Amino acid sequence: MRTVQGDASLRDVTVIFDDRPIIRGLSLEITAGLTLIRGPNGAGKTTLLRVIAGMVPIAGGERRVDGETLYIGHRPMLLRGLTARENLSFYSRFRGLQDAAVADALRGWGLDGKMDRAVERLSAGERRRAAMARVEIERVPLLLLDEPFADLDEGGITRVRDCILSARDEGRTVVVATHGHPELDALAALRLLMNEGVARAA
Amino acid sequence: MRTVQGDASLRDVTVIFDDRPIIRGLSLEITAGLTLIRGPNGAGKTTLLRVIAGMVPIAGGERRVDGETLYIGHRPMLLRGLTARENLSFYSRFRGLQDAAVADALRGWGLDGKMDRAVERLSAGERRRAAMARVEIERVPLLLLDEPFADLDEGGITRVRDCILSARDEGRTVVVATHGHPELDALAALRLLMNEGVARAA
Amino acid sequence: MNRIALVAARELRAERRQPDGIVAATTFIAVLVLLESLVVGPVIARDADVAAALFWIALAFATILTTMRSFDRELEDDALDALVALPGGRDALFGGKVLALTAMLLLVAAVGGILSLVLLDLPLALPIHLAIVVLFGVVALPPVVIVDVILALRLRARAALVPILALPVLVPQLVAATRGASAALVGDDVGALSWAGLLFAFAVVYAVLGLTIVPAAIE
Amino acid sequence: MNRIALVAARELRAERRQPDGIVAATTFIAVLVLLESLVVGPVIARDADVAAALFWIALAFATILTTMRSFDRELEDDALDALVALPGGRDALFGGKVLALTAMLLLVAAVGGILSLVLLDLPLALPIHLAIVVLFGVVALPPVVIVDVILALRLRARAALVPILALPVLVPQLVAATRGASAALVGDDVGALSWAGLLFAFAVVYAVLGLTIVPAAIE
Amino acid sequence: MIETTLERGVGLRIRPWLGIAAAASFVVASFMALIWAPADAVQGEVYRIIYVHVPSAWLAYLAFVVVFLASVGWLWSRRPLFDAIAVASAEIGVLFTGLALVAGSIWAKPTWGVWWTWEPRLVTTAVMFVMYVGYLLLRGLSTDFQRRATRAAILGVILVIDVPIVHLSVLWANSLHQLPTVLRAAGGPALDSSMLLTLMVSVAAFTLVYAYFMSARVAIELVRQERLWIRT
Ligand code: HEM
Ligand SMILES: Nc1ncnc2c1ncn2[C@@H]1O[C@H](COP(=O)(O)OP(=O)(O)OP(=O)(O)O)[C@@H](O)[C@H]1O
Ligand SMILES: Nc1ncnc2c1ncn2[C@@H]1O[C@H](COP(=O)(O)OP(=O)(O)OP(=O)(O)O)[C@@H](O)[C@H]1O
Ligand SMILES: [Mg+2]
Ligand SMILES: [Mg+2]
Repeated sequence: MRTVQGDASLRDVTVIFDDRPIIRGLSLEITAGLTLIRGPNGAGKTTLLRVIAGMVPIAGGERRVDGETLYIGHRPMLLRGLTARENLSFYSRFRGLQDAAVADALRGWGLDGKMDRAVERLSAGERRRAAMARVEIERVPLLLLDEPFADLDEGGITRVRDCILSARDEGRTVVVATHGHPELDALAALRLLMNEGVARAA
Repeated sequence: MRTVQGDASLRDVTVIFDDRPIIRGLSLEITAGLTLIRGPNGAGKTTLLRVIAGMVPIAGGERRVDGETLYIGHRPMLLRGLTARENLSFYSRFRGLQDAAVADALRGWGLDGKMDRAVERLSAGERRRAAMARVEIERVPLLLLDEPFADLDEGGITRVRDCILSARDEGRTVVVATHGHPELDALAALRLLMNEGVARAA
Repeated sequence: MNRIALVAARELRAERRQPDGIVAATTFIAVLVLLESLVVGPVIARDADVAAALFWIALAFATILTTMRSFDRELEDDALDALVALPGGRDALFGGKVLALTAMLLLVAAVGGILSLVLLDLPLALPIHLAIVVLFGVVALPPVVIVDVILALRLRARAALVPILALPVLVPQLVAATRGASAALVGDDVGALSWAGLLFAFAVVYAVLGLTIVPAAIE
Repeated sequence: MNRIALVAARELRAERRQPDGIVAATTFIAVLVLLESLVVGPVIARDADVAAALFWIALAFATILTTMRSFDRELEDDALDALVALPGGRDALFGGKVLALTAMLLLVAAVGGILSLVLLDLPLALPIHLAIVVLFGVVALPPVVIVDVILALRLRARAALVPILALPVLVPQLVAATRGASAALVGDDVGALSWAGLLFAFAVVYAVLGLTIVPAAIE
Repeated sequence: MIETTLERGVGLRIRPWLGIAAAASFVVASFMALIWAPADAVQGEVYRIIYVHVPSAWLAYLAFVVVFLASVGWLWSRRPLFDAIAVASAEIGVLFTGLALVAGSIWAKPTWGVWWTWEPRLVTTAVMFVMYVGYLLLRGLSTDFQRRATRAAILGVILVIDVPIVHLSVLWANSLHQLPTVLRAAGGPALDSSMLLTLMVSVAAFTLVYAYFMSARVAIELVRQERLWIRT
């Protein structure tokens, strides 16, 4: 076991859904830089990210996270009925930031002219772009991204990659779970291979 | 304009959402084999597939489709509360088929031991697998697949590709909208590039 | 016909797994009866007219709640789209939902009715007649409500629209059902049967209308 | 505090865009009052006790409906998860929802109350007292219901569980509110004020309980 | 888990003795209630139901207060033992509430002429019953341990408010039901002394039964928890 002090650490964490163990005695130190989580469907990647984000009650073990986290899941996590701009303003003001940066960031993600439309009236990729813009607006030290490339076109994928890499270069901690994008492997400080709720470094 | 009689054809179709044209005077002939729809986020790919499936009221133009269609969208389209097996049995019995093939197909898609769990308790990739199993069970002549590779691991992606290609080889018509997977380009009979609601062959 | 049965079976199965609609509706009625007798005072609540009226109002709301719940479940993950895109899916949808919801509501009405009778200690002169009135009264509710839910599908504020659309249309039925039930309670057999006949006519008219014109409205 | 205000503002904005909860609740009450006077007969319905009781029952159900709707909207696309994952999100959630829903229900109660007064042609001896009773009666409703909705969050059959959990807890409040309102209607000023005081006490107790222990239950 | 095993071991050692004590006191209480205590001056023999009715109502109170304390314990420390105590006590409390309701109804028929009537004490008791049935439903519908325990604990804390309400309900408004005769604020119990003694013995017997049920039910729950823990 490494003793490096990380931004987030799990010690012997177990998660049980429906009396079935989904994460089994998992220990993990995550430090600044890029951490990649890989593994087949149903391995427990999403559950692991949610554990780190503190969104799943853990049945055993310990979780320690320093600083604020931003988790973006399979779904866009935007409130229907509100526009993309309103959703993001809310998040940034909730973190005590100004919401001046919101419109610019959304424009940067290609939502010019669409940011004042209710999010359920955007296309799947547009919704994902709006969600990803949070990374630039909320600027938290620990990013947890679940399949961030989904639904995006070529340009969107490049933008997400750049966004991940620049967050890493700023010294933030980025944890990404994704199936594709082998080009990230070389850039990752830590690669975890999950299977049936157990993770090993790869 | 080609005059080949296709399985599906659109003539000068226009779709309007919220007083904004989403598809603009689009004409299209789709024949047996693989048709690929490409284009940036928000181009109208999903809307086009839904038009062909007859799920969107068209503001102008004509739509003609021979035979049954199967549309699988961004979302899995499985009823929550029911298990994967129950959902798929319903669909196949509704089409007048036996539901004997359901369990085998689900097993083939890697859902052994999970097919009797309510679909909302599956992982994203497992849900996608359950949805894609419909292609093998319902065996309709016209398949409309929107981003069928999403959320899937390596094995799942290969399986979807094989599934698309074998459907094509059986003479079924397969229309796929996807951002990635350039290897499909060479295999497609028709490649459409959409942008802002207009399509052109590429 | 077979397809309608399939849709109905699917609905009932989903409901059995997550008995949202049916349990909520039953609780709704039971609590309404309880609170009613508690706050209104047993003397007034025990009046056959009042008891019957409250029962049917509660049942109308229960129908609306259960139907909206049923369609909300379909809208999650776009399951309704898959059904509509099936060949014959549009046509089977209305019939299947009517069948399933009627079955569920009959159960709710039976439980709610027995609760009202017992808790309010109502006189019951003509049990068979009452059963017939309740049967036809219940059968007459779902077609109207389902049509309205389908018309308001996916609209913003649909939760608001459905009661506004449905309740005015239901008023004649509710009045007929109330009159019929209280006639059965107090022993007026001719009255009870003629109101039941009227309710049956309502049910047939709305069901036929629904089966013919609704498929066009579904997307 | 500021965060609570942000959550409340977001809720009210979403509600203004898709006025599901508020319009549904208002319709619900209005229709109930209408049907009530229609089927129950105006003479009984005009009785201060009966009218007050029905008003509060309707308002309790309206609270349950609106709250469930509010959380259902949050559950779509996992928006609630995003809120809960924010620093301080869990703590702000309860307070923000209470504020927003109270504001909405005050509107609903005002409309419903005025409708009841006008349509049922009720005597109104002490308008200010009535307003105070309604104010505190409404303020006492959301904390309880929101706690129960949070406890049942994401469970199967939550639509069934919430009324079962909430209504028994609400009974004392509903009785107090009914007594208070009918006291104000018939002109018993001491009665009205003491019931209002009791309602206020309920509101404070539940709000404090909610703010302290509920955050633990949100996931 | 060492802790759990320890708790279970202690439970195992005491439980047989509890069982014996409960059974013995029950025999004594039955004798006193049915034979030794005199008939009531006004009601005659029917009144003897009091020896079931009142203890079960009081034990229900006790059970729900225990649920409350265990719930606070869970929220405070997250020790699974507290959750086990909470379920056990809630189930037994529902049982006793049901018993008090049934015994009350049986008593009501000859004395008031009806099985049930709308009256504060009766209604609040029924409401208490429904509340804790709801508590058990919530537990039954939750599928994983941590969430279930936390949610149930919060409900357990809130619902206890109804206990004083049931107790005080007779003082509100015109009540048909007996006003407090034993647990009175002013002065001692207003009851014949041999009746009072019999009542106290029945209460003691019911308490031992409660304790016995608790130890058995908690043990079952701990085994269940342990099995779940081992499988992880
Ligand atoms: C279904 C009907 C009834 C219910 C639900 C009911 C409920 C209760 C409850 C909850 C208590 C405990 C009160 C406390 O100490 O806080 C109680 C006590 C008592 N009940 Fe009943 N009761 C019912 C019928 C009756 C009847 C018919 C009688 C006799 C006429 C009766 C006589 C008593 C007496 C004497 C006590 C003891 C009061 C005291 O010493 O504080 N109950 N009942
Ligand atoms: N709500 C739930 N209840 C019960 N089991 C669940 C639930 N959600 C997920 N699971 C199960 O937990 C396991 C891990 O799920 P998870 O979503 O973490 O997988 P994943 O690695 O993210 O998969 P994917 O690549 O498909 O997104 C799967 O076997 C899944 O079936
Ligand atoms: N319900 C709706 N109401 C109004 N506009 C909509 C609605 N759904 C989509 N749009 C708009 O229609 C356009 C086309 O959307 P569509 O979903 O067809 O795009 P797409 O090509 O599938 O995009 P993606 O690659 O992101 O999935 C987009 O600009 C989108 O904002
Ligand atoms: Mg996942
Ligand atoms: Mg799309």
